[in-house]
Amino acid sequence: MADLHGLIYAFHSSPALGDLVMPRTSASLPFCSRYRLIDFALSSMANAGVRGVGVIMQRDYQSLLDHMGSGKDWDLSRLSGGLRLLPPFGMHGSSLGEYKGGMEALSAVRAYINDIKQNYVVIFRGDLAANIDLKDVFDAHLSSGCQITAVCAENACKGGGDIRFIPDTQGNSKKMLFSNFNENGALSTTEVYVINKSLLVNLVDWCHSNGKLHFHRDALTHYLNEGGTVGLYVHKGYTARICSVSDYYSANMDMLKAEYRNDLFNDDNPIYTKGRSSVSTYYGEDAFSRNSLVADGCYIEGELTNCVLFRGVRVKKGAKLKDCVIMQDSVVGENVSLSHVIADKYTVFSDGLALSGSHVLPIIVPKCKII
Amino acid sequence: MADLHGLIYAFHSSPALGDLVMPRTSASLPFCSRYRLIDFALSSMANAGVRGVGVIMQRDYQSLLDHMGSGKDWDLSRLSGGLRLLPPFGMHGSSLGEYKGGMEALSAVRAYINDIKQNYVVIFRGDLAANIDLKDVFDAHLSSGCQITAVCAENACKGGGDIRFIPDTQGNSKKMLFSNFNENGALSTTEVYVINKSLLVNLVDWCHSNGKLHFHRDALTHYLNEGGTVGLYVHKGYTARICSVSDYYSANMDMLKAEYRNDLFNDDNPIYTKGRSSVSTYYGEDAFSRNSLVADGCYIEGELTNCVLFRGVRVKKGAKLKDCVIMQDSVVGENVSLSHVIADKYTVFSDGLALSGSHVLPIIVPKCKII
Amino acid sequence: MKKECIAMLLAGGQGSRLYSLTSRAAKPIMPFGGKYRIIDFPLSNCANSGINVVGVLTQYQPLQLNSYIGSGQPWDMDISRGGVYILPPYQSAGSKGEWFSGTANAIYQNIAFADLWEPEYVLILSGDHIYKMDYADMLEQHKEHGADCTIAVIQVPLEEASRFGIMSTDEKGFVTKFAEKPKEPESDLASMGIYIFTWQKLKKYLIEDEQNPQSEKDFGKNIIPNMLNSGEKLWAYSFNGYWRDVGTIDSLWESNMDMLAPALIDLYDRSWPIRSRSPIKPPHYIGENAEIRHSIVTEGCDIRGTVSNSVLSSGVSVGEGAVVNYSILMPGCEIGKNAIVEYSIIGENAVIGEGAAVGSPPNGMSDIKITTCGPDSAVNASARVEAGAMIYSDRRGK
Amino acid sequence: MKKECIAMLLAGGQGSRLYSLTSRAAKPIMPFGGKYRIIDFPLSNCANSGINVVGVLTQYQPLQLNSYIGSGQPWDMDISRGGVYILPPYQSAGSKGEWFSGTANAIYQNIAFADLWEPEYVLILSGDHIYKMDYADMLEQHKEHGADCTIAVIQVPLEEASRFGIMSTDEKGFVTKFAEKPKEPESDLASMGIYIFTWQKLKKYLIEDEQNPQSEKDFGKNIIPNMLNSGEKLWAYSFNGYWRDVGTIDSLWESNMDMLAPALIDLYDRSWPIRSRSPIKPPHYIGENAEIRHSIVTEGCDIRGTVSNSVLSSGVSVGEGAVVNYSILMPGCEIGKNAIVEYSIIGENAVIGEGAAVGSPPNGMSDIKITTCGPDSAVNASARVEAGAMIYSDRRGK
Repeated sequence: MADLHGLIYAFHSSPALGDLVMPRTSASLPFCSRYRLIDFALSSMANAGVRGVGVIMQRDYQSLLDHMGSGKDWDLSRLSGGLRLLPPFGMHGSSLGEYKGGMEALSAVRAYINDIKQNYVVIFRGDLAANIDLKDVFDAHLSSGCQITAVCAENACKGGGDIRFIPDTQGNSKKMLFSNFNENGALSTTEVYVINKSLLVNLVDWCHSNGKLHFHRDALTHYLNEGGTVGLYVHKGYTARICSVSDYYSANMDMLKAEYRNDLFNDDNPIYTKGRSSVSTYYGEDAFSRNSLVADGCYIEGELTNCVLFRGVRVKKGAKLKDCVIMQDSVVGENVSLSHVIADKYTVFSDGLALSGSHVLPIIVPKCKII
Repeated sequence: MADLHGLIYAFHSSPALGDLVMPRTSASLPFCSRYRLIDFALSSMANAGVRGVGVIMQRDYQSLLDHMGSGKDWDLSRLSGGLRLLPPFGMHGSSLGEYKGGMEALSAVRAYINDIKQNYVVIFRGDLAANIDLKDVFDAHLSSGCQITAVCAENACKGGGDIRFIPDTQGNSKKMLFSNFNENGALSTTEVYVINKSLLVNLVDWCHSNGKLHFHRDALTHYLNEGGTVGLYVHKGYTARICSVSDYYSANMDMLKAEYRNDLFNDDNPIYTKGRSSVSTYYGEDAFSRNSLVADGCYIEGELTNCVLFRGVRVKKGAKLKDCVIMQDSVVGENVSLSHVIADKYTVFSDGLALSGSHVLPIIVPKCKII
Repeated sequence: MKKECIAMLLAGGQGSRLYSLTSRAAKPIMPFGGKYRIIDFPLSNCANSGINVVGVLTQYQPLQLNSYIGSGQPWDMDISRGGVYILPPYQSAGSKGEWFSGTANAIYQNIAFADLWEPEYVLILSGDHIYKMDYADMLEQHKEHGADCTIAVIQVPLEEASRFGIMSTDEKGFVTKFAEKPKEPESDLASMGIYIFTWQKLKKYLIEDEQNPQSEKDFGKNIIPNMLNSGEKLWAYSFNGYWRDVGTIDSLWESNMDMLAPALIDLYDRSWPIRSRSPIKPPHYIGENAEIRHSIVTEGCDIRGTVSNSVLSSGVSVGEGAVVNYSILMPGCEIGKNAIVEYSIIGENAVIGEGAAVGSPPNGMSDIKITTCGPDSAVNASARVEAGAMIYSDRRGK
Repeated sequence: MKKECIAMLLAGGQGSRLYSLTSRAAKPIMPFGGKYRIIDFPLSNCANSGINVVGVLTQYQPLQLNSYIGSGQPWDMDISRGGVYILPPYQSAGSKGEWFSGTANAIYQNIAFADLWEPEYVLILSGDHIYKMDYADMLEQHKEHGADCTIAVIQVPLEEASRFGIMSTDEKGFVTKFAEKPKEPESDLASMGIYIFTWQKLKKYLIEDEQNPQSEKDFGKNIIPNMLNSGEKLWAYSFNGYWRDVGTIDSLWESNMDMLAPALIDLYDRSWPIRSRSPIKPPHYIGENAEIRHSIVTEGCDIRGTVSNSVLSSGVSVGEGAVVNYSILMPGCEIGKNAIVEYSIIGENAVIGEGAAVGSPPNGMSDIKITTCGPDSAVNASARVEAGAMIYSDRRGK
């Protein structure tokens, strides 16, 4: 049981994700055959012994509610602490639109933050696909003596922002960069932070009383200006932030590589997700499958090459799928030919249909569409 | 498993409940030492074998979320169906204020209603304290052949509205009264209804397209005007609707009478509530208690007469409480004297304080107040 | 807490005819059909039939069974007024405790458990059958015909009838005669080992049977014949669907192969889900050079070789160049590169070394010899395991 | 799934020195202190100490224990990587099964369970002690002193020392001598029956002890002396808080009475909650003419008479005019109108008829004779039950 409390930003729907976030937030995007993006934040926290987690939500969170339930699948259904869903309270009429920045979101749940019993807080973006050893990060935070530690990615976080820190000789930082102008040795932040609770409360209050809304631009800048130091922790594993269709597509395709897949999904720090009872996948007499990831409950009579299939997908005879991501319970009819297609849940492709996108511009078929 | 789906109105905070509904909705009001009002709706449904329940919420629902969790305490945490919390979806900006009527609330969750697999729906107010045998109501509904059945109270529902039905010779009704003008044999409705799903969908759509917001005034009137018949079921047990401070106070005091208490809380149809692990209640050497209801976890060294105490209340030496309702974890200091007081959660009464209200106007001490 | 009907599931035996495969855990939690354990079938049938009290009687290596069933959540049975209860043998005041000595004795020793629920009817199930059945329908018939006992029956080929308990019925459908494994069967109606009893009646016969020192305390050999001789009403409930006993190596292999023919038993039917407890595994991966055809594959598998006509449980790996054909690979087993596995059952976490050859195809379908490797067993690289051989667990110390 | 330390709780015995009170269920689930069962104390201590794997070894009437523990949810142990496991005796391949024949044998038979968690340390607990202890602190000392075994000890009055296992220690605190119930105790340090062992070490001694046909397979009589004789390092962990063994009628009564003195053991302390599974009951009601003083009362009680110096579990009713004094009323028992119950323990669901008199006050405090009525027992109206009598369960058929 770590002296660490979790907060997850799950209110954001990145506009560049288009139709994929029409029925949901980025954090509840289905990923890699059977997960949702938020599973990475929840599992990283659970694996580090974090027992209390608040999930900051705002709108369109029905799919998140359904996915997380009581938190039992992450062992976060506890008698004290556990998983708490944090819709905006006491904000009657003040902010109807989406939170404009991290600090606005934190301000909206100020009362919750105040009641946190742990002395440290880890903040995690719900749209980050990374299996981060937060126990190790926390140890580094404690030994650095800094009041805040940034988890940086060794290579720039795929699909990530440009915010970087320039390390000093101790490996800490007093300088943050917003542009991607090249500066030697600067480290990209994954925007996962461990922060002393007292500092967090101070920053929330300072931003609130100064009308500041953003975490980096306002709060962190203020902290650094006041002479603060940011500890830097380098996460070496696979890291992808999912902000656009292209991020989403390439991260799914990355999972076809054993190296990346084994890094995200390993037995020592498993990624948990909501259980769904289903049958195994059946491959028919004429099925053919190459370099593909397939969840349980599929029924495959056609051909798959470089595909990611979610649960309960049916691929009928003669269908040929190449470089596709097909979400839960979709049906691909006979002799359908698809390449570079992302199909959302419950999509139906009628017999004989042919669709072909490109790696740069995959075709998105919205949820429940029958085409 | 009944072919019956539950819907609970839990969005309402009755203004006449004043400070009691400041931090919560009426449905989450603590009642009778260890319950919340919504426990009656949830338990009545669970006891009738209802396996899917939607709870319509709007604002200030954090205390409801905490209370219900995954629904496990009512055996409503199920793999399919189970408890679903229904905040307003897809209503961006359309209605910031509280729903103005039942039909507006139902319209807001129209998509959910559409997906209900059962052919019948029971609608239950979250602020009703009544243990209703919904299995019996459902049987009556099926045998009457009516498309909607109203559960009426034998005596006018305490604290209830004035809406009544005039029964015909078959015991059904084609006439609804809105005034409390005396009409022989008219039966007050508890506003619990069993309704065919198809009719419900029709009424929701009709109201939506005609801009009508209210269940009785608009939907039921329309149904009756079109020649519809309402089945009437008479519930004989204790029934109280909690719409005002006076309703709330007198319903708690009613629980001191074995007759009412045994009617609401019986082993055949138990009322379930959220579990809280606590120690037994301790009565000290000089404690004195008469005609009182006390939950677990209290520590009583003073005197109680005609009181309802919630969990974890501490009554110190020399304190004298008469005709009081004291909610969870409040502390009554030494030699405090209270009569006709309703103390919300975590209230602290300092040593020696004296407060005296009256039966008609009990004094309310808001949550977390130290006086 | 009153329940109209509760189920008692006999999960007691080791399943010794499965030899090495059950050396570490009881038969009911034997992996089956990729995703499942055998006990998932009766448990899911109960849940789907609205029966939510199930007592599981066991005395053989209960630890894994216990962990597998847990709170009953995967079968939607983690409810406060019911659930799945593991019932081991126990001691009571003035008794040193007794192991279950027969199917009827097992129920006899748990009369107190059943009485807790004040049931009118008790459904007796066993943990080694694969089938989908609506017990609610069977109960309806039991009540409708005022039976004291209802026995589910299925038609079997007459030439196989002598392996079963065989029933003769009158024109209405009441049982007139019952013969356990008759040499010359008079009918082709076989008992499926699924009974509904009116509880008070069963209790009486159980108590009487205990007094008889000659009795084997068995439902088929004692209780049913006694009831029939005493003139009780026994109804035969006809079942037409898929039903297999998986008590032997051959039947276990065959019924797994049946799962490759969805026409026999539809596991994809969402109106009658067979539920199971799933381990936490990523999706399965089919490699660049893999081939997979007419097979069942489960999450966590990593397939680099050629797999056909086979059933793969979760977490199985098949190396490059390996060939798996007509085989059953249980959870976590590893098939090394270029190994060949044919007509075999490979137990949990077993390891087949690179280039090894396990089993071989039959000369004609009547001569199939199934090769088995027990859980945690190991076959050395390049070794050859003959068709029909049986490798016991020997690799790991646990 | 690796865990640094797991707990094994010995809940095996009937608790025969509690006579009629344990005729229906094992001692660990004996109601205690109003809201609790005895086993709530070690389970809550485990949860509060961060130990989340607990094996409960039992072979006596496990059904109620099983239902009580359920998924472990009330103690926050319904987690997927850990939890509370009931461990009954079982059969395994080639073994007909064996009942636990001693405390050490019970652990021996469950070595496989412990090994599942690859623990470095194993905490051995028993199910009949009332106390609050931070096992994490004890484990810290075990590690700090590089001990092979750490035994929790408490000072007892020297005149009572011969009832306990008595330890002598050197100046550092290592155990130099251990005597089980010595006639002439050399020290006042008594073993509390709570041990932490380095698992590999314990395993070795358990396996050796099994080979010895003379051994009673007991921790106090065999394992601890053997380790001491072999020169292993045994550390004595000193405990100063409240600790009572509730293995006899007298000690059960006394320790319940202790709960009326919150200075002895603070159950209202929210930093170390003792959790329990609560039945679904409305608040307790104190009637118009009731009197209640210096007592513990639980939800579901209905008190119309006079109650003092007593401990009432949930769902107890006390009729008008009845007097209850210095007594323990277990869940669901009914005290009829005008009955008098003094210095008694009334078992679950027992019924004391109107005007009956059960027990009586002692002549001086040294002469207390506790009267007991077993679960489901009945005392007729106006009957007189003498001080020290023991009424067995005879009322109901179940």
